[in-house]
Amino acid sequence: MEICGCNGVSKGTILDAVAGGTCTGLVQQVMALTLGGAVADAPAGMCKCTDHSHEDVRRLIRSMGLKSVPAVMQELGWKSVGGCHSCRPALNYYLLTEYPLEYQDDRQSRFVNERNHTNIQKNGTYSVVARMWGGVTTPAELRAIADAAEKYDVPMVKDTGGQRIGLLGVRKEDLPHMWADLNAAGMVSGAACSKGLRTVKTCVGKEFCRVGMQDSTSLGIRLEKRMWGSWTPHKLKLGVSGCPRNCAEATCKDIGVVCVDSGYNIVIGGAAEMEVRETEHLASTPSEDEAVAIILAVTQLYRENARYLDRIWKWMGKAGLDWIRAQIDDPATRAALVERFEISQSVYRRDAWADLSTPSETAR
Amino acid sequence: MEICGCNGVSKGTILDAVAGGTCTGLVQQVMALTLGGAVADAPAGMCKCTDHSHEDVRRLIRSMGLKSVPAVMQELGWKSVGGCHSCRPALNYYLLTEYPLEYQDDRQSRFVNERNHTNIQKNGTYSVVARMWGGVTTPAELRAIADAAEKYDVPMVKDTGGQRIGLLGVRKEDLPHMWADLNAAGMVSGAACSKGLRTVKTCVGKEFCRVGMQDSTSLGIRLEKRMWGSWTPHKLKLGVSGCPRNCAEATCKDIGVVCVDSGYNIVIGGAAEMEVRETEHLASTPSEDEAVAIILAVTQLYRENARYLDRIWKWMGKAGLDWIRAQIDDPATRAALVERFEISQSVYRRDAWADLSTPSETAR
Amino acid sequence: MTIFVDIGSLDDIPRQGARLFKTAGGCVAVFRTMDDQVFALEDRCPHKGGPLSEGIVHGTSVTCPLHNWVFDMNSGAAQGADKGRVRTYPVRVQGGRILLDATLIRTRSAA
Amino acid sequence: MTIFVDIGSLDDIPRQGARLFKTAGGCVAVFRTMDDQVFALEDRCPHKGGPLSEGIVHGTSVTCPLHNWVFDMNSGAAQGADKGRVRTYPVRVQGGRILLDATLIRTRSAA
Repeated sequence: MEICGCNGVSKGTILDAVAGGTCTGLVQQVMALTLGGAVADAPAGMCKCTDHSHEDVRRLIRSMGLKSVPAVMQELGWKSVGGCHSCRPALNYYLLTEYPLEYQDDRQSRFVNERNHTNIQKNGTYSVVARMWGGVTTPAELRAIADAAEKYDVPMVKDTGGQRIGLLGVRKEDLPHMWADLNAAGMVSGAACSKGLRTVKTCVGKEFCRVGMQDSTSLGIRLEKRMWGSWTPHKLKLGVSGCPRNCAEATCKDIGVVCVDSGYNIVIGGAAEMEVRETEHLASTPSEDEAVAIILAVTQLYRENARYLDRIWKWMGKAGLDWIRAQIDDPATRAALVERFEISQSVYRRDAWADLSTPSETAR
Repeated sequence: MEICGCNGVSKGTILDAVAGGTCTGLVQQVMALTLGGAVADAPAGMCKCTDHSHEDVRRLIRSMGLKSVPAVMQELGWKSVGGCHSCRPALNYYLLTEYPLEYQDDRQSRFVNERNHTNIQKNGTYSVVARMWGGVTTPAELRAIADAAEKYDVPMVKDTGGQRIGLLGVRKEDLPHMWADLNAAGMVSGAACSKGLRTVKTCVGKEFCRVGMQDSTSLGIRLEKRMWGSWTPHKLKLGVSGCPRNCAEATCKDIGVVCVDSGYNIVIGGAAEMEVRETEHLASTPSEDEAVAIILAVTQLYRENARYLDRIWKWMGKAGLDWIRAQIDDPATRAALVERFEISQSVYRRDAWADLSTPSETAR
Repeated sequence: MTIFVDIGSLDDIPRQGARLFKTAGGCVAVFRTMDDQVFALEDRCPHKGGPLSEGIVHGTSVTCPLHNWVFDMNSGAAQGADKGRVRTYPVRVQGGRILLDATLIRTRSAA
Repeated sequence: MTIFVDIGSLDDIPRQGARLFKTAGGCVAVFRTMDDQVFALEDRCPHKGGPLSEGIVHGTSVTCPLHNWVFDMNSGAAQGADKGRVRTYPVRVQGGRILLDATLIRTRSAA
């Protein structure tokens, strides 16, 4: 079991260091020895409610078998009653990742976008973005979206940067009815703005493109169908480009695939937000199946090890690309990561909207 | 008149250098003095048909008043009959930029995507992407796209990375009918894959977003309506983000706007293709009108000065951001650039598809 | 003298959750803490109008979902560096029922 | 002996352009050069099947629109480093009319 993978420090080192009791300071010292200058970024208490760092809390959740937010606060001596808006979502995330089958997701510990499976807007209305697997849609889906937009007087219909169609300005009371209508048309939605899998952008790939080298669209669809619904420390954007011309802009996504004649280059750690960061190369494989496995494995590694609200590029800066690559390259570790991802998905790969939606027959 | 702006060398310097006759070598020497190491990238003949560099040809088109492809080849001693697939599109572009009102665009000198106002695919079918200004659409437009997809048996409908909906695998003989149908629904199309203005990506901005600082959507719409149809040396992608969180990914576009509380930051030279490049800051202004003027001016500067097939980042590397900024910052130069852009748009801001389309009544 | 009116059961609100009640005076957000205290606040953050009923409840505070301003639900005062105050209303729990200041309730409907 | 059949007017093809003729033997691309020479080629690049009729005509060569392979229209041979040959058909111009090898034309329709 990886104890503190997020800093690339081995289990043995940590266990030796923390054998005597409270560990934060000792871990910092070990890190100072191990990482040199990186100690400037040493963990502090995760918020004013506790002096424990994110890393300590996560380690203690594992080693002490803590399985609820109140248990964590009780056992680790939280200084506040009920935590705060900073630690509660982090604890909820750490618990659901650690105990996907036992832990009951705590809606009251979620930011509004995850709690309502949508994105709150400035006037308290919401946006709704139906999934189009890999960006591919159909005339029937376009009509269903058009119908929903008119039925609920949506003030703006807009194509999104994630290759989807957004309905903006939806009233909260309309959400369950709209979900039901879109479900009835065969679409799942929600999570378009979550700290979880967003969309998998694709280019048209070799099925249509004169320079495409692999079928990037179908790989993107396959990845999105496998990964949707999963919660991650922060938003997770994927892209699959059919050739190095990179029309899906895969190299500024959290995880990208760039197809080449010989197969698939998998890259991680890109961003195009406050800063622009180009991905770095993680692995290459001639096999689409292996490409999928690598992506699931690195996603699970990120889920299990990154600090809440760290994007992959930030986690990579702490954990080190070499350490990440070593986990993914080891066949047993990779297979175990994929298996744990699938166990979690057995709970979370489901349409939360369908649970909450109101049959449209009863509506309005 | 700017003679050789693409290298930031003043008119006087060039005129002195070339006073004696053929100029390529001399220009290179001047550039060596002016630019130092950049001489390694010194211009060679634009293709096997001529020893003149792109820069020389462009300068001579201006100074000699050459106004057709045959005239250029005749007067500048082209070594081939009728040029080749490399020089012809470049000459056609240089001529239409230099003489927008007099020059007749030469369809036979265009690559297929510009000639057919669409994107050819691997099996000789085409993709059709209707414009949605700034990414904003309506239920009626979604239905028109759905109808066109079904009427012409389009094998794939896909949301694109440019915030549009693409119809893939359209037969050439169906194009004029599809154009007519989309025109009838109020949409212009074409140029989705041209060396010209592509799309203006936007985020939802302050009209909806809880952190938006300006109305990025309406600015994007305004820019797209002003700039569509314009030909540029290579593809031109724009993005407008309502705040520095940058959901429109404006900082990896050719030209981007990042809204802030105090107004608009205009950035240029980004890319997310083979390489990822972050834009650099060009100008800031509190005024949306001025932001539009700056963007039109730098677009025209790029149109007039960049070598054919150079993206803005590549042109910027040669011309120098300081030189570009000096042109844009000078009020008279900026105003003249905007005026020349508008003169060109008086010809080119029109729906080429409408000219070529077949009324659907007569079709099929 | 404040007259209280029964607006619903405490069990209708999840712990650390909120429920919105529409009144003639605007939307009132009624919050329930982990230890079953109840607070009633205007559902409008004084900063940018965010719906506090969608915020995270912690202790006797609530965090606005739009920009993370934190309010003490006892006083309605913004905490930390932020300045502002959200209106609070008299509310009490009695026999598992939530009782709200009757002057707020002319027409009332649970949202 | 080759029998030629009239398939249309030279003026139907722009200079440095092409027009496609569907025949029983497949699509034939007929090209017109700047100096009014005419060539007939199979409309299928031997590299990846690109439609040569959409390529740029220069001199007596045409460049495939998909990946810029260049073919000499006299011989059909790929130029430069590329290896391959596109089929050519006998064609001639007479009195402003384009005449194509009749053996190609069983059913014919201009596209």
